[in-house]
Amino acid sequence: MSETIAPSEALVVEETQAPQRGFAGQNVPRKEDKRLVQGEGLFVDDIKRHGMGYAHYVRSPYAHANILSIDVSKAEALGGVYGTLLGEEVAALTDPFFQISSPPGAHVKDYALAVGKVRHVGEPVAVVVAETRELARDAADLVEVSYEPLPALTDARRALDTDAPQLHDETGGNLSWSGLYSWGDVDSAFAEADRVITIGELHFDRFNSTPLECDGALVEFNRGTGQWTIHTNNQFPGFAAIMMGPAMRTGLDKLRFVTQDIGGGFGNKITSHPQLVAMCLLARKLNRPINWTEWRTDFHLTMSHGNERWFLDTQVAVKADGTLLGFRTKAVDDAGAYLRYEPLGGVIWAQVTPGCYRWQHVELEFTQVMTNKAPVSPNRGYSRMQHLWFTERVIDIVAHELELDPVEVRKLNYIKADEMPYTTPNGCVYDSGDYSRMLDVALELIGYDSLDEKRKEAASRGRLLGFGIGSTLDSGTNNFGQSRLINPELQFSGNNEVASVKLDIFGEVVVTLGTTPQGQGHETTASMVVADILGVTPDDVNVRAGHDSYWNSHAGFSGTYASQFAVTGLGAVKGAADKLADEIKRLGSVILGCSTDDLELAEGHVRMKANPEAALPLMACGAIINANNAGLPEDLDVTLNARYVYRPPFEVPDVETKYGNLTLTYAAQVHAALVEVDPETGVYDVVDYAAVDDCGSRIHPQIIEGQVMGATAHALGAATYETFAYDDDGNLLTPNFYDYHVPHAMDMPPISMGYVESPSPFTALGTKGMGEGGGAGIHAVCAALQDALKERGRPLVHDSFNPYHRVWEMLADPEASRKLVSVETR
Amino acid sequence: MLLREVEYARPSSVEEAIELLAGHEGARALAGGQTIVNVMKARAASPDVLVDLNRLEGLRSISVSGETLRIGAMATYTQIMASSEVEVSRPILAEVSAQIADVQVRNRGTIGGNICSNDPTNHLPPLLVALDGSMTVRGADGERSVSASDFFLGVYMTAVGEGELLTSVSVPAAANAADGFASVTVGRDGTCLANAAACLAGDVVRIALGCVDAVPVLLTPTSSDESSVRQAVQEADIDPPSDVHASSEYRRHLAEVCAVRAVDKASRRG
Amino acid sequence: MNVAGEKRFDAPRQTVWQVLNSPESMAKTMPGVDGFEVHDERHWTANVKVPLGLGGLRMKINFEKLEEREPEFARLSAKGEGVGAIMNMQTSFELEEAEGGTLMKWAADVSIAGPVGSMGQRVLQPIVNQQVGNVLRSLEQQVQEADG
Amino acid sequence: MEPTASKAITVEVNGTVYERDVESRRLLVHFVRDDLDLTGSHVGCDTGNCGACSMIVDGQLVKTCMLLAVQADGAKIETVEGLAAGGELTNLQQSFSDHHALQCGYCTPGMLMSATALLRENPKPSPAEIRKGLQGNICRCTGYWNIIEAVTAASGQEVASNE
Repeated sequence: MSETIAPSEALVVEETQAPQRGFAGQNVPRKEDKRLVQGEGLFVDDIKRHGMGYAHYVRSPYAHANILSIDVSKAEALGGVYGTLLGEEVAALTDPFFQISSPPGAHVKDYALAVGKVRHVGEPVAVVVAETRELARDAADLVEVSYEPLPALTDARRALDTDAPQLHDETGGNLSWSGLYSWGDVDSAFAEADRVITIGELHFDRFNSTPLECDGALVEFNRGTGQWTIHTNNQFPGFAAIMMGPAMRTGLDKLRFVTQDIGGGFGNKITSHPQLVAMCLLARKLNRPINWTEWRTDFHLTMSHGNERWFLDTQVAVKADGTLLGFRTKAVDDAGAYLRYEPLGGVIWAQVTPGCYRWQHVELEFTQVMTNKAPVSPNRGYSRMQHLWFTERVIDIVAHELELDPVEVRKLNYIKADEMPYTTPNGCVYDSGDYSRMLDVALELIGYDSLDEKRKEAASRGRLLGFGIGSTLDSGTNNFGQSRLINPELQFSGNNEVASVKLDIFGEVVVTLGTTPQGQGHETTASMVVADILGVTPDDVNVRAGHDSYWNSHAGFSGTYASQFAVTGLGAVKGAADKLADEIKRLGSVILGCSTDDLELAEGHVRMKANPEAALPLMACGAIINANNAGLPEDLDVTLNARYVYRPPFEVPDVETKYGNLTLTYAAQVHAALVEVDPETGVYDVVDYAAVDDCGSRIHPQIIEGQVMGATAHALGAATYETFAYDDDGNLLTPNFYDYHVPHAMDMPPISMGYVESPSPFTALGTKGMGEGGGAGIHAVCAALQDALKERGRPLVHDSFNPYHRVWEMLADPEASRKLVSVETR
Repeated sequence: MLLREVEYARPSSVEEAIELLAGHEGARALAGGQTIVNVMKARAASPDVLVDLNRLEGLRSISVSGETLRIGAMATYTQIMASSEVEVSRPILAEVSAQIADVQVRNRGTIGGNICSNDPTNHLPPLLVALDGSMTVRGADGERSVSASDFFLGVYMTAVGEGELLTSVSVPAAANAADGFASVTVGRDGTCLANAAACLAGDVVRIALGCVDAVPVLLTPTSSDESSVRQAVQEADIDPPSDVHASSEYRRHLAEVCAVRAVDKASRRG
Repeated sequence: MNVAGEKRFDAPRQTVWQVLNSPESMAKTMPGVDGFEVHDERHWTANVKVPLGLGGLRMKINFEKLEEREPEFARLSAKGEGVGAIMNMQTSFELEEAEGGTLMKWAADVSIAGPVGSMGQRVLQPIVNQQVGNVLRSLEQQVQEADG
Repeated sequence: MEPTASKAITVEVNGTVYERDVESRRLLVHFVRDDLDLTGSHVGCDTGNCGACSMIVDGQLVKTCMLLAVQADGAKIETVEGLAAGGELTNLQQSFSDHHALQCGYCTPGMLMSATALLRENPKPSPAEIRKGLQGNICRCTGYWNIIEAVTAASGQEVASNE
């Protein structure tokens, strides 16, 4: 194996314009770091309360079984045990969680604990609370559950067979949701085609981002007010609240969500509401604070697996020169045992329907089914990653089968910079970008010119070298109106985020956010934006760490998910800071006796542009309004406490034609990989990697580069090592980091980075949401492997996950995968 | 993460350790703990009593006497990597130890723990079989020596009986021995999918395959040329377990590749 | 996973049958049995501690005789709990008279339910093979004793 | 000595001596986090893979989820809380911030202890040596390169910078 030493130094930044934005655009030191490098962060499991009890779940060893009886008497008899919670109590005390889906998924009955039946290995069937962590587990081991095992359904492709095991009686079958998407004129595209490429089956594997901190909570119940305080690392409290409130038959203001530091989220910490409900019930029942620590194995067994998706009977209409006209495919999506955020994945993919390409005619039949596996939920790149992998795979299979150059096919079909803003066949508007230029930068970074020499050199060492590109999109700031394409009854649309900025009595600038950052440095970037507007420095701006729904700085869609902070979060911060700046000027105009137009905010003062000596320190402004306001004009409406709700411009998409703009911004990734395969074993290494990203104007380049590097590491892990694999009985075979191998320091290839900055015309700061990436690395590796193996019988890379043994199988029997593809010449 | 209740004792002499092991039902030795503690977290196998050997400095010594390199059972991988005795008398042991897991594990994990746990994916069992090592096992009624090829009885099963303690591991000292080790792992320094150790001494060829059976599989092909090594692996007719990382068939193939590569490394060293 | 095999006993079929169908003598063939309870002639429970180098693998195993045709065929199910996973085994044996002795054809299908991971997968097969070996060896002993 | 299910132990953590009764089964990381309330060190896995619980015990870097608290009786333990004496960040801590070697900060305490141990043994490690030295610590945010740069810079060496 080749030992990589260091990342190559190349970093290219090309800007279509480089506006001077004060602190914005600079690598200001992160406010979060000082506490985090000293072990002074406050993560959920660090929170202790007097007399708190430790919860431990009793989990199902079966993938599918009826629960015949549960006996907790031995557990409750054990010294130090405070009490238990069972499914039947949950069913009596709560209502099933609200379902997003239209029928049949709408009929799923999902509770905080299994009621009557378990549907995946690890599903919670009971909770035991005790004085210590160890005792809680001892007691959980004493709970006697008798099961009647049922056959397990583990293959989504079999879910709708008449003889398939049935998960939910209420849904009459395993279908959760299906929909036909058809845009343009697909038949004419095929009529016009010179070539039709048919691909029998492509599979996007099941994995997730496995944040290093698992889920958890410390829940307190206030008997007097009937209010719960939920310290948790849930990353979308707004969503958790609307799931929990109705189920618990309580008002949302009775559910106070508090978060400081979160140890990574990546979407995987959105759907912990069932566990949070269980802890709320226990805190009330046992009248004491309840700690819930989710352990690694628990997380792997139950939490937020990424959507596994099959693409069946794909047909692609192409001109002889490689011009892509359109495609047809049948997507079969495996939602797992319950619908916790699904079936939203059934529409989210449509944000990037054509990928980066200009084809106009698309037909996709989406079928989502339920299986005896862990429930899926958002995972970095949620649902778009699956679809983008599919479109990229299609491009490279087309090039492979028609003997065309993948670079040329991309350049021929990419949406052009001068076509931006570009409206996709389904009405989404790509705001800005230049994919061809990004590709050029990537090719330069990876030394594409010398590819042939590299191949020869590798061959001389008995290695097969392959080159691959992944060009993907990171669509950010959802229009929640897209949920109506799943269920027209839903009353969701648009999006929003809140921030407040106030000037305190001693002139302290205090910012509160509605977001729940998990390492994205919101305290830092928010302080930069505020500093630029108020004419102070980021050090002068105190951004409260974390989230507290009692700060009154959150809205229905508050949280940190779906690549939107740079748009919604900073949009809200800018709005609030502008409001405050305006109030300060209005106060200044009264005190300094001039018009607000004569005033500017600079160096911690509001001052006259013409005569900077005539200035009022912000401290004085704070003091006057808060403590020294006698004699101020009655009509001076100034509180120096500005709250702003940012609302992106969205319409409700058309439910009939499934047409409309689903997201506001489109960050782009064009990544390129070189792999070397050992033909004797199938073992391979990524030996060089180039990542070129465009997320519009960059507020904090270092943070953005960190997000790109992290997303790339996730993609490389998913391409080679990471899988949630199940056996035929529905046992998870990778329940821990021993079997679920994630990249370690020695596994990372050298990565060079490049940037193109195409400011978004649709956002106040020219920024685009980013951070999820589009899983470009998964595709780049797939394409590179296909290229490397070309001379060994031209096997087709048909899975997003290619561990060594799959590569070895492709080498040993290339024909097996060749069977999946055929080309019809018209 | 949360262990079942267990009793703990930290003897200050080997004799005391053996008394504790013999005197308590379900007592097990606690060496580095890098395997057993994790198994206890899973609450799968669980001893009733842990006899902590970590204060028995005598069991950590590494020495060369005449033709023999003797490594105390409690010598850590880190110690073995740094040992001048190992370097001059059987460097392959340091080389392979350096491939095990990570710094933290190498700082705690011991040669004794590695071979007594005998997880099929461990590095040292096949290596010691190939090197024709021998293990010194002590019980209430004295010491006995067990050759590596008789030591391993099954997964997590060795010749160390109830109330007995592995005290040291010996291998022939041979500075320029033609030894080689090859493996295919999940990620760099990750879990072995397959591994093989080879030792060439004159016309004697010893190859031990790991990961393919409950115990290392010893092969003694007539020659070290590739064809006879491959033939030896094929004739061994191994039936490796399948798991999520590799099918039985793939492991069988990798075993052959590793054997050839281990022999190749060995011959280039000799 | 499936394991199967044949074993020859130098004892009459009836003797082998009796041993195989007596919980007590079967108990003696199993490794580390430290408790045994017969509920009726079709159901019995054994508390075993499979001795492994790392410490005992504690399991409570419930046996149920599913089918029998004296003296040539029987089928049992065994369900072991207590290691954070559940071990299910279906085993059957056929006895044939074979020149002066008895030939036993046996088969077992073993599966584990729970978050076993590759540890379970990789380790299960060798452990089962190992334990089957032990059982057959001590079975022979039991048959000899019964045969006097 | 007879085996016991619990034991009174004395440990010195970051210079402070603590005496506590502890169950024999309690892992050192839980003892430090829950009994001593030093919550800087974290738990990220069940299997000794992630390294978030790494501490330096009697001068040696170990994963404290594979060590019983009773085994640490009489030991000198260093945790992340002990690095910045009097709030003054070490070069390494400052370098982690300068090079954006942390995002969520959950792996950071263990990562810092591993890097601290590495630099004590090898003051000028090469990038390859740093990767080997940090192999036992999983980070899911950064992709590692910024961490490798931070350690390189903290050791006073030229960094192949990404800026």
